[in-house]
Amino acid sequence: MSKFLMPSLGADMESAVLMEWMVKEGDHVTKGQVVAEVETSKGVIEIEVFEEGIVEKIMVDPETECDVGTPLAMIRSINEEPLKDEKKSVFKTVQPSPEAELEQEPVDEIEVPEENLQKRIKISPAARKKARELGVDLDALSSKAKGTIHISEVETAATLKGKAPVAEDGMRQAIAKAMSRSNTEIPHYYLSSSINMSPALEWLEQLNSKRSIKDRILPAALLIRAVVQAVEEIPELNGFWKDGSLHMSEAVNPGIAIALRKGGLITPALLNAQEMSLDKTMQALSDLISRTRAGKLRGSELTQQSITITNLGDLGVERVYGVIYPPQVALVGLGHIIETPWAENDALSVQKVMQATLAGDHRATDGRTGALFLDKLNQFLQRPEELL
Amino acid sequence: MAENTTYREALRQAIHKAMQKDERVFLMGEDVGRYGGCFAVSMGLQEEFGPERIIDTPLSESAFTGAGIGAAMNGMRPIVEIMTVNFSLLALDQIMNNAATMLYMSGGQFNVPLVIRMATGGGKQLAAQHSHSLEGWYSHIPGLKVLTPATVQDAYDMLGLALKDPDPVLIFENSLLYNTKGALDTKASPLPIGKALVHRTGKDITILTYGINLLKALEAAKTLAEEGIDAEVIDLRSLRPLDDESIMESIKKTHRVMIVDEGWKSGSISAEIMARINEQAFYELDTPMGRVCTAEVPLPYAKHLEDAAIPQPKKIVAMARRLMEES
Amino acid sequence: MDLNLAQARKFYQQMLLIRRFEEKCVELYSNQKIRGFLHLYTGEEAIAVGIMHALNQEDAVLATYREHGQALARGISAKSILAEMFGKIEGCSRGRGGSMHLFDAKTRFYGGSAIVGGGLPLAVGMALADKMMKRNRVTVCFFGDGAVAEGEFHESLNLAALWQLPVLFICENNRYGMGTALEISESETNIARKAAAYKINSKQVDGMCVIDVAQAAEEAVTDIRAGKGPVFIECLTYRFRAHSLFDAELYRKKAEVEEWKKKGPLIVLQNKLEAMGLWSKINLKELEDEITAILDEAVEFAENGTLEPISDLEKFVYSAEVHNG
Amino acid sequence: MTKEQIKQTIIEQILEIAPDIEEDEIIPDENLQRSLEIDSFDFLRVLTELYEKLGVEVPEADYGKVDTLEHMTDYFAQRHK
Repeated sequence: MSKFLMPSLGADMESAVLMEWMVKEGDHVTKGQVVAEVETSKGVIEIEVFEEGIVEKIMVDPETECDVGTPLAMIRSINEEPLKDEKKSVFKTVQPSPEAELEQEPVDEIEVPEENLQKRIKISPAARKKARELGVDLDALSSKAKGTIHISEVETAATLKGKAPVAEDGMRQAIAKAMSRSNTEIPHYYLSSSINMSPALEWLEQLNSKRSIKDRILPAALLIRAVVQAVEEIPELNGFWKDGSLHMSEAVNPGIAIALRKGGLITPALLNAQEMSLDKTMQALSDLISRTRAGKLRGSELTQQSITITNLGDLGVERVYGVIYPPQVALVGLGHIIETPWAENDALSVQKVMQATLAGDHRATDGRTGALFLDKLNQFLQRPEELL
Repeated sequence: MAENTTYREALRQAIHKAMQKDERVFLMGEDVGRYGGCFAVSMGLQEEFGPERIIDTPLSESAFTGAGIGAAMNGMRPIVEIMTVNFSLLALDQIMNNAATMLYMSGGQFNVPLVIRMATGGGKQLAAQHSHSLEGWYSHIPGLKVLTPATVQDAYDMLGLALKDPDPVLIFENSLLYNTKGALDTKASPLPIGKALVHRTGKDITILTYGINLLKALEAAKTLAEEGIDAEVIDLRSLRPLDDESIMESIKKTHRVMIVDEGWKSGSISAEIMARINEQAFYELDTPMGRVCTAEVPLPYAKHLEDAAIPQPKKIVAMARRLMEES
Repeated sequence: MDLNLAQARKFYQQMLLIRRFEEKCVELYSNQKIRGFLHLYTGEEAIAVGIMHALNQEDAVLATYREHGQALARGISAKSILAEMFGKIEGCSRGRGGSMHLFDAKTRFYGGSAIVGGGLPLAVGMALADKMMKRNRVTVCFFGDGAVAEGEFHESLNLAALWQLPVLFICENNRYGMGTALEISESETNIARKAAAYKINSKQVDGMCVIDVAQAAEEAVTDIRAGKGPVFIECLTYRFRAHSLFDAELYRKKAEVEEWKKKGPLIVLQNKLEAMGLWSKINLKELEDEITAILDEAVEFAENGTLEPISDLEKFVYSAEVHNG
Repeated sequence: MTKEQIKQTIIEQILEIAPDIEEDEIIPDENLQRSLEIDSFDFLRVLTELYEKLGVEVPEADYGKVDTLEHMTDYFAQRHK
């Protein structure tokens, strides 16, 4: 038994009206015989059956519109048994096969700069890119510049920054804004502790002496590795204060304070530092610093810091009392390593000592957490081999 | 190394050498034989190679272009000369529906190794029907390659390269170039099809152009240099494929770009190039892109009007100056 | 043209294969298995079979979009033609040409052209190349009465005659260019007489009789191979089905169609063979079964064919080297 | 390689990591890190580049011997083959 369907006669033919049957139930039909006429957009067209047989059942009355593929009649082959009457009614119209959904045409995505666009600044694309590279704040620049901003305006703004009065320069303003908000909103508590760095430094020197200069590890990398290990054990210090509650961060993305050559300080994040070995930390740090100075930072590195480490040791400052960058909840300050008289086990000696300080947000954590962190930091620095 | 060979002479030498080397190469077109070619490119060739290989055709652009395609499909390496791009409109169906599509439609079975040469461009007071510059149209069609030799060396090199190409290559020779003179080294290894060439390096602004407008752009660059504007002038040499890499590389240096194109702006090759720059070098642009094209008019007969319509060195200078002042 | 039993059976078998192939196409199109345009050769079978009979392997063929008959008669397998219409890579054009653009390098079948008259200049060029390279082979160009009105008809015939080229022009005059009868598109409807004006050896034959067509083709090809220049044969014929499937045939009367069906190519050959006492020696049922097997195998081959990977989309726009020598 | 060439190579590296400095700002006998604000990372990058170019490796213990441009030039000149 086979179904005789409304044929598709053209690519753009969806349906047709069955005008007239040329055969009736019980008629014998041969291959290619015209069995009906249908009305299409192009006029009446005869339709034919494709195999020999007996018309078992007419399923559509004349003058009915049918989609392509709709069963119009049942054709029984010659040696098949005719159907009993009650079975005939069971054949209901079949739905045409669903339209094959169009494979989505791949669209090559256009790179859109992330910064907000509420106030349209008239600036050339190249100037916008240069401003991002040199860390020039466009809001400040656009209020001052008349007409369109070009590369030249951005470059002059960047060079002036070195000499411009502090408030003038875009970056200074951005930092000033964050600091003032931080002071008013965040109730800071401060803790400090002295850490004997001699064992760690000697261990490091031994390590470096056996290595080529290309694999040399600097103390800063060791310190940052220790802070990250310690923070992993005290996760409350690694996260954000938002809508009145602490949200701890999965990843440890320490913002590293890096001085720009023409003045100004940025704290780009060393993303996922918790997954880095000591060697990887050193490489990532060196890369981050050179990219920061070349102005090639990624958006995520400027926005996803979960804690900040200020390592101003290079400039000889003993103790660093930092201000937390909102919405973070902690800041670790590492002072300059200096030789200091050290009393231990009733013996007096000279050791290389570093002052480590912690600034904490009292809403998120309390002094005890901070003390626990500093103690953990000290332990890690006494067993540097564990930091590898 | 011949110092001042003419562009026309370079073409003739290239045809002559190709026909001597390969019996499958022959030249077919209106008045290419006894008359010696409408622009005298094939002067003397029929005496040497005979009428069977330098074939004068009736004025049947569609048939003799289609015949060129058929002969190429059947093992020959024909050069069809359509007198000017203006008459090529009668053969556009053969070029687009047969030459450009045969390989693809046949599933890779039949190539069309055919070269079609045509003169192009205005500037000779030949009025509207004889002054078109439509190479940009043809560069829209996948399956074709479109070359625009501006120098004597390219006139010689490009024909050789085109004849070796397994696919149809169209060569547009601006009719004002035939009399120009220049150095020709027939031993030099030719720059491949699809490579642009920097004719003058500069750091302030990139000028992209092709064909006759290369000469106008170089003249403009001299004037600009006197005003302290250092223009980089690039000869595209090929409109399909376009040398995106060289274009973007130059813009990354100068951050300013303009195009000189004798086509009408709407739907022109200059429009296509600007779109590609927008897609590939948007963040290198310090000013909007500029262009100097033919005014959107059928070309007038009167000289002062025609000169006002088509690109001129002083228009190129004005546009470059404007872009410099902008930034 | 001495017609022995084997040749007679071959003619009938080829024409019947074309007839049944076209019927199978209607069925497949109705079930949306093949798409695009479909122009059927039903009624004109004698021309393709008769002309191809006179050609050899070296000759070249250019056809039009109504080309299933020419492709089958020239030797392209039903399998690869059907696979082509199923859009499969096993198709003779990798699924890229479809019904109107069948290509086959082995049989030198240079495609159908969907531009009316578009193939005429190509045929002239193919013949020009053969003449220049002194190759003794014939290029056959099929076209319909519609092409006669195109400028390329005039330009191509003139070139062929002017340069005495080895090309055989076959005009399938089925009296209608899509929906326009010949009488309302040509001042001179005797197309052979039109061609003669170019000093081309032209003749008119009954396109319904495969023997007459084969005879004329043999003579033409012999003359062409003898370097006597182009030949033009106008075959009077009729298409039994609509221009394409989606055509209500408002331009002609049903009675006219029925009239022509009575003198279709299969009937004409059968009558001639009966007169020669050969018909009874042909086992018709055997032919039908043979053809049914070919078509079933072809449908299965097409159904199981594979789709060309999308990553090949840009292939064969350009190419590294020449494929056709 | 002459001493002068070595000095030039060193200066080249310093200007590389401190593009804002002019050559004449480098005072031969001044502590490089302090006068030119070069932190330990940039200083290590200079030494690593010089190892690439001059084939001489400065161990941490010798940092004191390469604190000024003069000292650094002498240090590299003696060890450069």
